Amino acid sequence: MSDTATIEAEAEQSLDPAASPLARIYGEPLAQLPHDLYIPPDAMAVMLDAFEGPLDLLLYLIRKANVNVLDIPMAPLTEQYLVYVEAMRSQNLELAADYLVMAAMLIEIKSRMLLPRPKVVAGSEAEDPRAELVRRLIEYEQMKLAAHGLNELPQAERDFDWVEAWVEKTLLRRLPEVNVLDLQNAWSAILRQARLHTRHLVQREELSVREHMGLILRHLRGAGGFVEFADLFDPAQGAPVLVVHFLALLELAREHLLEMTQVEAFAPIYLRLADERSDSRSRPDA
Amino acid sequence: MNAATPDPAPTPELSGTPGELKRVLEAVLLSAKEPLSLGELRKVFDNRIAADVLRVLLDELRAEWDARSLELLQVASGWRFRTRAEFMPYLERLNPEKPPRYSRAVLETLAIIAYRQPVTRGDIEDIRGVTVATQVIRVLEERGWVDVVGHRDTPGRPALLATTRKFLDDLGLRSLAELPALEHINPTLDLNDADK
Amino acid sequence: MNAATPDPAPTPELSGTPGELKRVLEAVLLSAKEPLSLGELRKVFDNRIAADVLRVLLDELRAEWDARSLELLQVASGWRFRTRAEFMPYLERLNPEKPPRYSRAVLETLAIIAYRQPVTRGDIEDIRGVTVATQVIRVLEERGWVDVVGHRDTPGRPALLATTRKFLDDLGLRSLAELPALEHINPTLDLNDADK
Repeated sequence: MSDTATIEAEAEQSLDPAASPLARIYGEPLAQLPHDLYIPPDAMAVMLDAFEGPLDLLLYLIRKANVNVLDIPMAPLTEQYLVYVEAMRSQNLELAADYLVMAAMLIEIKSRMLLPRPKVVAGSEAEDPRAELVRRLIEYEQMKLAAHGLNELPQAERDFDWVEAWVEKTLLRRLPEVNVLDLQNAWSAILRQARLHTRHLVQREELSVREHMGLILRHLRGAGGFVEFADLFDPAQGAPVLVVHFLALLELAREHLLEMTQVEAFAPIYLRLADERSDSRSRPDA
Repeated sequence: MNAATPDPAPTPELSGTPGELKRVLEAVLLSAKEPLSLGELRKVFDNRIAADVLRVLLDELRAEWDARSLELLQVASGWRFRTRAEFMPYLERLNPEKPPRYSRAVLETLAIIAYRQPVTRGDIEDIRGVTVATQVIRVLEERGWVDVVGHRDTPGRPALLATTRKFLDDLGLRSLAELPALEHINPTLDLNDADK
Repeated sequence: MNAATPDPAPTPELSGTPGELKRVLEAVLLSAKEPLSLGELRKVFDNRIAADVLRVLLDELRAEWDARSLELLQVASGWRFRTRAEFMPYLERLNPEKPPRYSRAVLETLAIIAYRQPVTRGDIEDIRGVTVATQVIRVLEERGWVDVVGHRDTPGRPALLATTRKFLDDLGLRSLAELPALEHINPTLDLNDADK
């Protein structure tokens, strides 16, 4: 089935496009290709688009003839190939260059096959002159099919879109971070500054007293600015805390931030926020 | 492996259920790079869905996303999905930007309030030797780190400022006593304590 | 007694329920501009969620979206949401300009680079049997699917081309191993067809 008669018979058969199952291999344009050896000039544009190069054209011819790629009938193949190339050459010399190289290769293979096979060393096989051509055809066809396969994969922007919701940066209010070291540095900057102005004496104070001064003021404010002395103290907190708390109370009084009142000895002591005095009308009577 | 889709554009079913139409709206809005106007959204359906129907569908879609990670938003130029603000801190972790810094004025004011509380603005000005802008204190108040705990009984009754519990929490302190002791900063200021 | 200021960035709850964690993942994945790797997703949770836990959550999230307009996909560089192919016709109505359809020359060149990488332009020309136009390779480079990964140590030091991570991402692949298997070319071509 690989003789000249077969390949030409197959080529003849494929004249009828409807009967040719091979046309679909190459997609639409090839179905319209003229199958006789005369190719009208306006069909050339179609053909130039249809083939991706000499290997593609060769594959087409081989497939059209339905021959085993391992047993290519070189004579008819070369002949048909040259007809196509000749037709192309009349249209586009530059493109024909790749095809001409292949033509030369085909003719060379054909002629080598006509020559008597050289004697080979026993045990080794004689190299078929077509071997390299076959290898290239198979590799090319494989890549051609792979290209088709890649094209079938879903492709971003063609077959799907990536999702990207709108992120409004301003929704994120970034707050500066402060750590203890920052405070320390700020404080030492103040100290350096203060030493330049010796008028201001900055010295260490008992922190916890200061803290408790704030606590007492908050407590008073929460209670409407007026509490009984004993309510300020929670014995459960232990003596040191109570002492500091008491010191804070005295300090607040010294700074006129609160007033302590006692009607008579041993009567309850009341504490009042100094700045609440002016609002006393609005405060319910204690 | 995904099936190939050689047929690029099967005619979309336009007599779909409201649910199907909403899925289309969702897909289109989620992949759009810009807000889509009602007119553009109608084009998606070949103008075969009336604008008021579309508006109802959009409202329903918005309601469906109410408890989810994005919100469907109507802005000037149309509709678009936006990441909810509560998820922004997570996104932020992917592309951390340099956090902003407080100015020296803010930090020093904060340090004075922390170490010398309760203090008035006048006290702060005395210590820093410069006027303290209202803005500086407002920054600290808005942060929830500082508030007014009373008023000093002097002319003008100036507000007394102190740090809050949130300030301690945010700085990872249990109490003010855990602030660095001042003598560590400058031992010569308080030799007795430094000798300890 | 904290001052009542709106807290703009609550520290994210990391001991959240799986449902809460999935909402965070969803928000982050829906908003990302690129696929997110497992490592990046862990960063979102301050690395406090183990990778295998995250993988389970991602699988669950993917399942939740099964019947919806998007699908969560794992590609080479990570996870990302994409619209399902069936919604593409609607999306195309908004952007009438068709996405690029590549010529056979481009596709065959791409296939050779994908399956035989790294290759030089000369290698591609050997396989295809024709000169490869510079334009063909530039199309692939501009799409970000192909780039130069080195130079072969032969005269002229030709550039070695390989496919990129974006190529895998855009084709929905996790690795080159997921490329469609190469067809085994049967040397006896189409005997069945011939018999018919």
